[in-house]
Amino acid sequence: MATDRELKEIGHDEFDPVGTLTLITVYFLILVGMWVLTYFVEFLGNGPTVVG
Amino acid sequence: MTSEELPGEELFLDRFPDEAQVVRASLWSAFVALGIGALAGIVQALHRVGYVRFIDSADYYTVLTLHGVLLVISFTIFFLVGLFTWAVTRSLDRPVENIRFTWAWYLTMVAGTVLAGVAILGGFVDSIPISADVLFTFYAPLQAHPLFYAGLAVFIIGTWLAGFDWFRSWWIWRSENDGRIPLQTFMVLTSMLMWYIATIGVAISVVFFLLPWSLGIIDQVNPLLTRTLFWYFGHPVVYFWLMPAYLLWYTVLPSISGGRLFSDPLARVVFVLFLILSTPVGIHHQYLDPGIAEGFKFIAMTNTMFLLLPSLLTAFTVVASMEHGARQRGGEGYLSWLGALPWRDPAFTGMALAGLMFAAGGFSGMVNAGMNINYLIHNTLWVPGHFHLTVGTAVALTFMAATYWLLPQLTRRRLYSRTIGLFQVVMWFVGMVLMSNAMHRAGLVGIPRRTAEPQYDGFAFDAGLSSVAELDAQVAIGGTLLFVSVVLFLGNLIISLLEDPMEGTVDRSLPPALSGPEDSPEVLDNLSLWVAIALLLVLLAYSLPIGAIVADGGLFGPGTESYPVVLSWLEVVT
Amino acid sequence: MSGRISRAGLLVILAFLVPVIVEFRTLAALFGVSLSVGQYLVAVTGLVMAVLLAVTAWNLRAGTTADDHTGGA
Amino acid sequence: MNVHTYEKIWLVASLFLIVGFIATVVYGAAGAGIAMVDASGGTVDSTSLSENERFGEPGVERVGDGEYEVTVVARQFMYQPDPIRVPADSRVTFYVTSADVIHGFQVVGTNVNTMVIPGQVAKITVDFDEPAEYGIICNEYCGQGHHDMEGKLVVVPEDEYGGDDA
Repeated sequence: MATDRELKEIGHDEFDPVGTLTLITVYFLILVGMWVLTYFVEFLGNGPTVVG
Repeated sequence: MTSEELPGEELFLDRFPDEAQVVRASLWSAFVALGIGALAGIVQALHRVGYVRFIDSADYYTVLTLHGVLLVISFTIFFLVGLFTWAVTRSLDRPVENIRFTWAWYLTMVAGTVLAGVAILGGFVDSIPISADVLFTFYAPLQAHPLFYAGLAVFIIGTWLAGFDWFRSWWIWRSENDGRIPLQTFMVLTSMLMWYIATIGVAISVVFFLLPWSLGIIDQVNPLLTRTLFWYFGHPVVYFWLMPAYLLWYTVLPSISGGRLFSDPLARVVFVLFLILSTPVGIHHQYLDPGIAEGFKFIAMTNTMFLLLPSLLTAFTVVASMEHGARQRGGEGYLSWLGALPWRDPAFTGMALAGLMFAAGGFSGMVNAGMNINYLIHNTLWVPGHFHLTVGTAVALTFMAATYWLLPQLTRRRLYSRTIGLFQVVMWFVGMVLMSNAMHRAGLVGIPRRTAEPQYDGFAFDAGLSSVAELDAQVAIGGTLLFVSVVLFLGNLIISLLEDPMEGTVDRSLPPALSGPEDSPEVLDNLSLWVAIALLLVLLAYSLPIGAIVADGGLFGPGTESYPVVLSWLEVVT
Repeated sequence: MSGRISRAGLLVILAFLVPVIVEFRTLAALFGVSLSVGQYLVAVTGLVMAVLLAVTAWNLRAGTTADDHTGGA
Repeated sequence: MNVHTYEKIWLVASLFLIVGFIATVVYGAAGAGIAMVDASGGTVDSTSLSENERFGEPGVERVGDGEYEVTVVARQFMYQPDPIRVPADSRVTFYVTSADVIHGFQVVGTNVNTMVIPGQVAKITVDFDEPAEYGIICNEYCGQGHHDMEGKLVVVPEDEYGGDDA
């Protein structure tokens, strides 16, 4: 079952989650893009709107 | 401290046989609710799009109430109490203090569910004047049979007693041990403190207003007040569903990935933030309510936006823990390490896909939180599109995946088929992508939620770039895949239990965090401090709005009647 | 990455393609391209084939390193 | 506390995101002029709407140059008046309340959407620039006939607008 040959111990100080940083940066960009699209195009681009 | 290993590789079942029985009973209660709730779900999805219709549109709302209550109350919370019992017992490594008390709260919860369930199911039978077609939100003056409210109250009392059980274990553990609260117990305790604060709202609403009113003791209620009290509870309850999933992502998922939790201190910070911020946000469900000043809505929005923080932090910590596993398994590069993750394991793949869907649900939640953009999406299909990603996938799929992992240590049975398990979790993901994508898009063009009919007489919805028919097809196909996925899950589980007990044991120890509790400030474990701050924020967010609602409309409302949703009493259907 | 993409990994990759496939027409329309149903089917079939080819190529390149078998623990 | 540099970066980015969201909403309110429905409509006794000065006769009323007030009563399972007719290029203030349970009032395909709660008056002002026909739906479950509850809002060209009687 186990694949011992591949398993190695990586401690706290030798681990830089660079992959996580990559993924989360992509997520950040998606969030900002989708927010701008939804708020400014879908919402503010739609009308009429409640103004008072 | 975070993850004391069971001595040797003893199964939870062997070390804590009585507790394992309670955990199994709770999980089975959850799965019965899941099965019935899923059945209601497919009936609804196919009726709503007009594909398969064998119920009357008036009965759609009975089905919807059943679907909502069973899945978001019974399924989630029964799973929660089972999981929390497992987590407290194993992380403190001590049995519950009194197993009869433990069974008592479990049975109280069952009794509450049965009472409310009878009231809801009565809605299908015209000759029985019992019904509760009030949906999960039960807004007055729609009125359910008193059994519904009583059942809800009994169920919640059961959860309170369960919380007491876990606190008692911790109090006694503390008198015998030094040091930090073990992480899993910390998560359980903070979640329960949040729950105690949150349920004050629904308890007041049910005990002082809705139950006496449904019994005829008081004539009328203030609909805005009971609605506000509902949402006081109604938002934190979504975090109550989510916290067990978080507990699994923080403490189990890293281990399944072959790694260790990246940071124990940040996990604690996240749970403390949830305890503090989950409740003073409920008014964000009422952005479009008359009778609440814009300033109060703005305060609720600010709190809600900051409540994003713990989830965003979780995204980093959990993904980093998975990455740690992947790298220990030989993964390399910026993204190719993802290939080194154990995708064959349904427990891993299920939780990872659930987390991914939660990231997508996070986005639609951010839109829901944005005060004025609610004019666009409030009460449209966008909203169920959102929460089918959160509670419907982040929570439900994580629970199913975790069940695959928990099964051997609770039942001494191996999962019958890992392949079916893998297909099941992937099928859930695909089904939900289709369904929730269509719901979000339908919401943007104004198609409402909670309605039995796909179209109206006087106008047609304009679906812009695609067509309403295409969106309906996505909902129908997605809903069907989800239902099949639940059937596969339950079937796989039942067959596993029919198999012979396995020999030997499985390693279910949880390795300690990379950055352990010793790195975190002691103050994080000062639960009274966080409760005090949480209560203060609740007072700040709610005392003025509730004061204004009562001042304007009176405690029992400015004049309303009751509208029992009972077939034989109400002759309204046109 | 050294390893091959397992069948389970392929399943997950294909699952990720689903949202792209179902919204392919909408995506195209957003860029001003309107696809007929026939063109749409050809396009998404091509997309799936491309992914399958890419995975095969990757696995050939990576050689015969065994799939990971760990899980559950 | 031992927080990894990348995680600190993410924390800052998250806070940036949160502040950015709040700033966008503030821009929508202050810049684009979107107002939330609030308590300014006051309360009303929903059991005696017929005797109420405003809600006794739901309908459209011209209150100024290009300014109209529309009084709407939502009840199981209809809106009064229906259809609502207003002229284009007008500023219309809706006063919506419920005679029975909680309803919704959503002008489909627009950003006009409010809850209708018995005892409360939802007051919302909307500018209608162009002639159009909209559906109005109840988007809050209100009983077994909920899906039948719809209305119509017709914005007619100014020169075709006959009177105030909708």
